Amino acid sequence: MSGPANGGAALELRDVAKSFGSVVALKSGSLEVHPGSIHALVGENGAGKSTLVKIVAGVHRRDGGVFRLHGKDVDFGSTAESKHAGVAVIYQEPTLFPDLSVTENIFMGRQPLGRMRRIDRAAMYAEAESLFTRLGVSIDPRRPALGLSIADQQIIEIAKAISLDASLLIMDEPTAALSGVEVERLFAVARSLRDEGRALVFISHRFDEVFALCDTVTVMRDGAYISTDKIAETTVPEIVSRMVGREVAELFPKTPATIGEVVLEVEGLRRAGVFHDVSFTVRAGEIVGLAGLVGAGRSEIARAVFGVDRYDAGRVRLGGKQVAAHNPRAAIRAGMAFVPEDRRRQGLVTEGSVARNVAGVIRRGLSHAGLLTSAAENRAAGPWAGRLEVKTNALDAKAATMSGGNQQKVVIAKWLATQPRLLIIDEPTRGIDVGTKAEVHRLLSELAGQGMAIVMISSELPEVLGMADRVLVVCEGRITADLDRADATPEAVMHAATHAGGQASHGDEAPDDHDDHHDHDGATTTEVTA
Amino acid sequence: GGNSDGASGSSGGGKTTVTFLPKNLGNPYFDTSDAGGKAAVDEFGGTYAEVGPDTATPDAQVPFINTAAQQGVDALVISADDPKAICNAIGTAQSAGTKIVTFDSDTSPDCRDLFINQATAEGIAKVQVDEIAKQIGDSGEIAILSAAANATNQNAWIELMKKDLAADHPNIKLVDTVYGNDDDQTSFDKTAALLQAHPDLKGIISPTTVGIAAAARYLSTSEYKGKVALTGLGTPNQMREYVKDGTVTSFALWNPEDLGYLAAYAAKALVDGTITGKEGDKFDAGKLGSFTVGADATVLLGDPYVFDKSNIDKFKF
Amino acid sequence: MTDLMLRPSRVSPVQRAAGTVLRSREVAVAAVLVAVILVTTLKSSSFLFSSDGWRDLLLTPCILVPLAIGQTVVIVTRNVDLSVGSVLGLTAYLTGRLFLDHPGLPIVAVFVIGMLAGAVLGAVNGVLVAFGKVPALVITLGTLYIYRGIFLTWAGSNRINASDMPEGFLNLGTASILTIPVLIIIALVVLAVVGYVLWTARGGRELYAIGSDPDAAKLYGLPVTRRVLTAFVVSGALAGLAGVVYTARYGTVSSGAGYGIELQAVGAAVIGGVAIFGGSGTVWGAAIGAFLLVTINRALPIVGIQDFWQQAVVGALIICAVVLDRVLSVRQARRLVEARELS
Amino acid sequence: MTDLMLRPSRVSPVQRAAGTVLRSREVAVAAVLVAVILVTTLKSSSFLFSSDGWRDLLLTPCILVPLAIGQTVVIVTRNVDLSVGSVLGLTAYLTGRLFLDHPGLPIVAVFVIGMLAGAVLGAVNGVLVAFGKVPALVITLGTLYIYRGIFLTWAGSNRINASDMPEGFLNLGTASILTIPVLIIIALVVLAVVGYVLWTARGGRELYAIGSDPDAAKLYGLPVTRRVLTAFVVSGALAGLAGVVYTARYGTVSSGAGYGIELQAVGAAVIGGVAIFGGSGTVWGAAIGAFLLVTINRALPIVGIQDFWQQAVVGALIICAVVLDRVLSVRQARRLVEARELS
Ligand SMILES: Nc1ncnc2c1ncn2[C@@H]1O[C@H](COP(=O)(O)OP(=O)(O)OP(=O)(O)O)[C@@H](O)[C@H]1O
Ligand SMILES: Nc1ncnc2c1ncn2[C@@H]1O[C@H](COP(=O)(O)OP(=O)(O)OP(=O)(O)O)[C@@H](O)[C@H]1O
Ligand SMILES: [Mg+2]
Ligand SMILES: [Mg+2]
Repeated sequence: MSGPANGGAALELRDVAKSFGSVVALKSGSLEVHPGSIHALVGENGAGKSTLVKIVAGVHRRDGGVFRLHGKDVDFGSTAESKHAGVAVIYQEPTLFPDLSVTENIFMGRQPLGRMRRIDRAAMYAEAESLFTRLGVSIDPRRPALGLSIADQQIIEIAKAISLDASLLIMDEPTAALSGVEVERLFAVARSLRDEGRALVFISHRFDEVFALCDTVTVMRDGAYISTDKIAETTVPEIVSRMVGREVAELFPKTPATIGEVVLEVEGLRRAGVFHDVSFTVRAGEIVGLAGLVGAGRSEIARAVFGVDRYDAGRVRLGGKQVAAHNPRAAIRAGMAFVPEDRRRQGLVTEGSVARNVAGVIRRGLSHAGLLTSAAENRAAGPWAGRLEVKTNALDAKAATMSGGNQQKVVIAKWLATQPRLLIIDEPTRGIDVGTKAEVHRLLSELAGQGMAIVMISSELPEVLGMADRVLVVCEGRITADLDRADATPEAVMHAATHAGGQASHGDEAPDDHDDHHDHDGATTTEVTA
Repeated sequence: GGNSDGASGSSGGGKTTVTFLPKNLGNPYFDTSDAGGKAAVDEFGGTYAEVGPDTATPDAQVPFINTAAQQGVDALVISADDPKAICNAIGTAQSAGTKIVTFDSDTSPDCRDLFINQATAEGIAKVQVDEIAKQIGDSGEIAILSAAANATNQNAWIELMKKDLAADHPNIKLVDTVYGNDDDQTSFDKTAALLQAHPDLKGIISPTTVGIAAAARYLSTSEYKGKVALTGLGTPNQMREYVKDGTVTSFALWNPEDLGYLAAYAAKALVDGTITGKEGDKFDAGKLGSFTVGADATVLLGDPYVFDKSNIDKFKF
Repeated sequence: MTDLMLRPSRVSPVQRAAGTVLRSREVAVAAVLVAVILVTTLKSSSFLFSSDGWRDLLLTPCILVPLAIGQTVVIVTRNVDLSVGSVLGLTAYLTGRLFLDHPGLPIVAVFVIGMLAGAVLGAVNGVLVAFGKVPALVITLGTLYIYRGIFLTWAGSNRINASDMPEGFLNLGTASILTIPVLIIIALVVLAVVGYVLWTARGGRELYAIGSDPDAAKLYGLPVTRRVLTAFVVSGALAGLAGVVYTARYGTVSSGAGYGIELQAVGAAVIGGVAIFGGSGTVWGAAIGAFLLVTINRALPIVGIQDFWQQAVVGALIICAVVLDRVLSVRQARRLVEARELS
Repeated sequence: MTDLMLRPSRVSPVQRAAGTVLRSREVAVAAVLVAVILVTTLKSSSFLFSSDGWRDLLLTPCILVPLAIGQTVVIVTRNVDLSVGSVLGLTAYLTGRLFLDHPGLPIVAVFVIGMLAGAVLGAVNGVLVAFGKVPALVITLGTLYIYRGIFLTWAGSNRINASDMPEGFLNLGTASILTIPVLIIIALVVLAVVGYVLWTARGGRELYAIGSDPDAAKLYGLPVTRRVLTAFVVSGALAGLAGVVYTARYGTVSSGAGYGIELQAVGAAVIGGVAIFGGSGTVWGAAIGAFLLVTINRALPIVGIQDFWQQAVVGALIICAVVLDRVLSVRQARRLVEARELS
């Protein structure tokens, strides 16, 4: 029964409103989701999607409006209540307990109980393993959540949600961190859940996904309901224009820039267990895309190049001069900028003001004789924040209160303010709405035009293909292909990202993983290979 | 508890206002001495007050001295937490016209007007050594459980005990001195450690009321009960239990009540001008009779008093 | 891929258990403890083999162990309870007063009352922290002073002396069952119960979850407020128990009772491998840590180390413990990444 | 949009300054302080108007103020320094020994040596915390015991008495310039310097950035390790200064010197509005907080409140302060959000 229309709605929201203080996050949110349907919810950053979700989840209490679950009026005061009522939510930001095993993360609060209400761990692990098999991922159910990449974390979140076997499953940008295979598996699971007659809500900024998965789409703008259509009866441009309220410029306005001399040279970079003999160069005015599957090691490579993480071997040169390893300050001084992938944890001093955040890095430039005034900060921050349409009037507002997308903009603004020679940007448009996405892309190619060298990590193939002059494909910590814009076809990239070198690399990867174990902990190997 | 009623101090017209400032409140020893003081003050119809810090740290008394001075009390009777730390404060108090009498533990003589000496250090040291010698048959290993490692009077006594032992008790060997910081728990554990570290120990001297009580508590529950002798300075209330159950044969102390009583009368004498604190001055101390000021302005209460089964029930402090 | 995933579970439970135990922090600390006892016994056999030696070895930790357990329960939730020292003092004095004012009160009743009183004081902390959402460090620093102040005011200049309490109670201080002192048996029973709950009850696991990431716990729908409150109540109740035990053991209570012991409790937990920022660590470890702390203090004078050094040794112990933790956790993190990489 | 960006700079700096000051925490605490002084003076005019009263009012905080300042510098970076009490004790004793062993050493030199010694002890903390990446709470708890142990061992049963020190030094304890005691002048100079640096120097601002988000600070390329290390060195040096001042003021050092004062220092900082989890708070606030703590302690006996209650009052003060913080910050968050609504 995959026909959405007929039958009572699983979830019904009408004219739901929510304000924080006097910020209206949600004016009149409406949403009607039917059992056996996957319902897309799209809208710009700050449109109020997450807020809507959080109301359904019981994180926030709505100020007004109708909220029905399976026809019954409900009003959740806590996430526990919503969970109890059969609502499962994947939040935009992973919410894991790093010290606990992934299994406990999945079953916390509802562990299977044995005699005397004591937790039956064996059953728990078994169930976790079957969940992972279903999602087709390989994670030791006993390992702590600590140390998982965002992608891995996102997958745990998904396992958590589906294990609830809820009648309503809401996913707030679950694919933001995923790519290729994972997304496909997630979709498979989602469809099977739909076919079991559950209702799903899917929030994403990627239209290809929306159109591939969902049967209905609801558009929101500025906290208000705009429209609901059958996917079959609508088109991307239609939806986009509804979302933005205006026609959006072409998505990837890549303007060919004149390629200059070599800016960044990476030679034989190696970090035991994460990446191996990574070598590449980036030239002025060139945008190099790092493509690959999740967990391939792109972020790690980027972090190592920038000096956030240590590396065991290799050299990084900027403009011919060697850059000290494991020392971000040196990298910044040398003219590098790095927009990290996990903005929530690494991007912002969220307690700090927007201006403080933007001006953070360029203090050196701003401060006269070591002294620094907030006026100076505002002067430096203003233009960039404005350029990116950060939705905030007061530069001394706290960054923490901004929507996901707007936070991303602040981070980018922050680094652009340092006027770097090399910009490393990890997942530049993750969780960013189409309008800003175009703006970011225009910005990037503009910067390239001004002769800035850019390394762009992205899990969105279209983005990579659209933006990059050259595409480096990373697979299991190795660069398995170096494709020019011309011959960078989706097939070529995906092939390199999956098989090519995959087998080979496995073969010669084993040894240095082993001596690596001997290096620091013999006992550990028992866990993995014994 | 110290009912420090500031107002009565400053407003006391003709009456002699005497404020007692013990090392710290909540210490039964000083409660008794101050009770004696109160009795005396009531006798000669003055106004009595007691103030004090809750922990005996060197400087803890300073604010109270200042306060008393500001309230213009006639006399302060102090047991100094520290011989020097409070001297500045005392000086200013004196310049404000307050007479300073120290008792139990003295400041350096130049600070105060008069010191009421509970017993000479020699007397105290001697009585404890004699008691332990009597109980262990004048030969064997003994140890000392003191208060803080650098408590002035404790160290003075210990020195004298060593001299006395060397001179008159060649067969008694002082094997160790440990410090319980006048804390029940520490003293208790230190006693245990002593007995562990020195299997042949015959006796323990603890010249501090907290120490001796804690030591007695441990001994009374250990296999050494009755085998290892314990004496020192203690109060009947704390020791009654252990004297009765035979852990402790005897211990010494002056009568703090008399001490406070004497201090109060001395203070009055100073205030009235009957004495100035110079050697030879005589004054009358109610039921205790008449006393004479000795060298560097000290008045001696008398010889320490030895408590045992026979007399302990006569005392309730 | 799949077999890699399944491989970990192929390791027989026994093997795994063995592996974990061997690598576990508790064992390491226990080993140190044993070593200390051995060395000291070699120096003076009576440390272990005299009846007193054996008894004190087991008896002396009977106050710090409950405190360390309570402290762990709180620390695991990413909080800390500095007020336990004052709670101990207050309940210790309460115990004495009970005997003074209600002679003939059954001893069990006194234990119950003591723990209840402690629980109430703990609840005050809990309410302020859990509802007020204010840092526990500050709140309990505040109540540390407040409770101590109340204690001092209440006690005034009275102190509790052995003669104020019934024989039966004082004898508890040394009574033994099969040479095992009763007081430590009480502590161990508490340990067993709390340890079991933390390990196998949902509520217990949730404490770890809360400490591991409070925001996530909230989003997840865990009853954060209630659990944190409970943690503080437990800590308070155990401090209350420690207070009663204190009175039974030392037979006297003066204004200094329990002063500064809160830091020892934290120290014991840390030595036992409890992460100060919550989420990991066991009460077993904390209890062993407490044992070690206390035993070292008793051992030093016997092996002839001047007792002034005791404090320094305790400090060194704490720092070694935490630095060790750090090294191990760094290692483990790397291992985890590699584990991920391999699959 | 673009003009929106400019709006904040439109508000005249004066206006903004005025606004913040009026709403500022420092002012609130100062008000309380003034109130306390007034009430007490009404009760006994000599509290303020006698030369001694005036002197002691200013003199008594001269030890806690430097400690509170140092503590703030550390707390702002999301750390804490529990070892200051022991550092104080150690340097206080060192001061005495210097005079004993090197008679005729110029007083200034003693101050310098004292601060250097403190700085070294602080550096030990700093290195362990900054490089070892271990929680400061635990590390400094460890060094608290270690330093205290070293102090006890070194001092043994000796104590420093006034007679061991030159008149000139002891007189510092009471010397005044225009009725302002020298010791507090020293403290205030320190306050001014540190406050200025924290407020306007890049390094100072970076301390706040580090405290409010260490990870981000690292990605910014802020010299996290160096800054944290510096913070601890400063805290140590100020504790060293406090040690010298202690000796000068009390003219005697016994093994109890500085015992437990670290908690007072933290309390003072908290009362002064320093957020225990870093990122916000000023040394001005902390200093006023220290003044308040000390003054309340002196005032209570005068207004006739039993000494026992002092601790309770201190505790209540701390809790009120932090609860107040909580309320204010919630309010402010709302205000900030509202500010955005205009866009
Ligand atoms: N806790 C909060 N306090 C104040 N304002 C908030 C809060 N949460 C959300 N908002 C505001 O409400 C609006 C909607 O935010 P929301 O996160 O729902 O947007 P979104 O549609 O999820 O955007 P994105 O696609 O970037 O996630 C934003 O302007 C945001 O700043
Ligand atoms: N914070 C972290 N701690 C430990 N290991 C990590 C962390 N982040 C990533 N890893 C590991 O490093 C490897 C590479 O992860 P990384 O995030 O760089 O992949 P990626 O190619 O950037 O994919 P994506 O960015 O889409 O998640 C993976 O094995 C991942 O498990
Ligand atoms: Mg969102
Ligand atoms: Mg990445």
